[in-house]
Amino acid sequence: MVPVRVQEAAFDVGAELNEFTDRMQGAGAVVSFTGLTRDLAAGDLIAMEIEHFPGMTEAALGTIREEAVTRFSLQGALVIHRYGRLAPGEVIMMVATASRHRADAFAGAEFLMDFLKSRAPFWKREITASGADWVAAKDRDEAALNRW
Amino acid sequence: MVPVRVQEAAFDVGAELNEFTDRMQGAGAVVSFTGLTRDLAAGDLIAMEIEHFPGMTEAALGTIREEAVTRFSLQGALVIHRYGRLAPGEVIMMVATASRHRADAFAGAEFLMDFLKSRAPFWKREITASGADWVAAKDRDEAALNRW
Amino acid sequence: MDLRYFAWLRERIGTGHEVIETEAATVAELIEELKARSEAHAFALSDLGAVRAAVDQELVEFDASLTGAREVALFPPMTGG
Amino acid sequence: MDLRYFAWLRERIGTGHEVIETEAATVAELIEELKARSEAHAFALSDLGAVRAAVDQELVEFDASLTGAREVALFPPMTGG
Repeated sequence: MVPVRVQEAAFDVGAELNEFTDRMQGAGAVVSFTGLTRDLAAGDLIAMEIEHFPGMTEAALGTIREEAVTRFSLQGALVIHRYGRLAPGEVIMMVATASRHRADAFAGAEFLMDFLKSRAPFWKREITASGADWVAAKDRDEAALNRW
Repeated sequence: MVPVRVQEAAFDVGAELNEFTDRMQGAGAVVSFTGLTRDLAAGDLIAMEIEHFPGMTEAALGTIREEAVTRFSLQGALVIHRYGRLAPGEVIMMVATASRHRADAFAGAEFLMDFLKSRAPFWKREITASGADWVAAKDRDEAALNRW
Repeated sequence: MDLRYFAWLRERIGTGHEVIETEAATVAELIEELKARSEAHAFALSDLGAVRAAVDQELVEFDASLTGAREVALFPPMTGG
Repeated sequence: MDLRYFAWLRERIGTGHEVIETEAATVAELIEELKARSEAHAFALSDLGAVRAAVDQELVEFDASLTGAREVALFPPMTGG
């Protein structure tokens, strides 16, 4: 199974998590994170559009994943991220990590998310009844990198 | 769906996670943790037996869950924990949390795990070729509570 | 009063459940009484650093009062998750 | 040199891809050249605090050298996850 996937198609988080876990022989802890399109502003989100930089996206995610695996002695790590047009409540992306002890699996997943958020070339745009707006990067997302 | 379950039967982590996520309308972040029986010592684990205190277990998990939901403004939290005899590699338990932002979902899941580990009445015994031994509580598990 | 034991405490005492009459005012007093009850009890309860207690299914410290208590459970540190 | 733009930078410049001749030694120099190219470029690149750059698909700072570079991408801060 390819541990980094960038795709337009929807995917089944539960099935991916089960398949990942089945392959992690000897791991005691598996952590997953799922990102969903929220109805962000005034409850009027029509769709979320995600643009990315084909080629660089896969490379950046691969690098971040390798760094997480090394740094937290993970037995495995999985990243799946979608692009294109998503409806409210749809799954945008997931990560999963496996390790012997729970602290590493949690830290590995948080590390992956923090770096993916500000270092992988994805840009989100919200389509609402009143128009389309690019999602602004948050200072706290950049600040989150400083803890690692 | 009952948010705290203590059961002998195996369960499907992926299916539970999907069902949980489907019910979390408006959440942007879902975190899951899965605990598996590792082959702990010299690779000779035959089985893991989990004893618990029926009645108190459900109450303790319920209290820990409520505390996590309140403390991290979670939109939902799920705890499933098995007891009885488990083979190596089997799922022991899972938690899942949902929140608007990822930091709360991660913190909520870690909080649940830390308290569940040392405050819910479960006791593990490893059955190996050389006999049966109760798993000793780890100082670091008790220490993990101090960060909250 | 109903007493419940779990894990190696249960194994060392030789039963998971017994009913006793006691005037103990606290968990600590109850444990002292139990240690006098048999060699098995004394052995099981010899290292109190490795013993935890619940009164009516709530975790408590050893100085917890037994006033109104119906059940006391004694067990090793928990190892769930 | 291949230039790629993404998100609102792409929208403001009006294209996601252009090919230019340049002698710029660094990303910063290239950006200054681009700002002189059209009003749309100048507007898109007016707030450099909101611009990020990748050279040959690797994130870099603005002082990064363009020696040997084949492609430069400019885009807003990323918002994945």
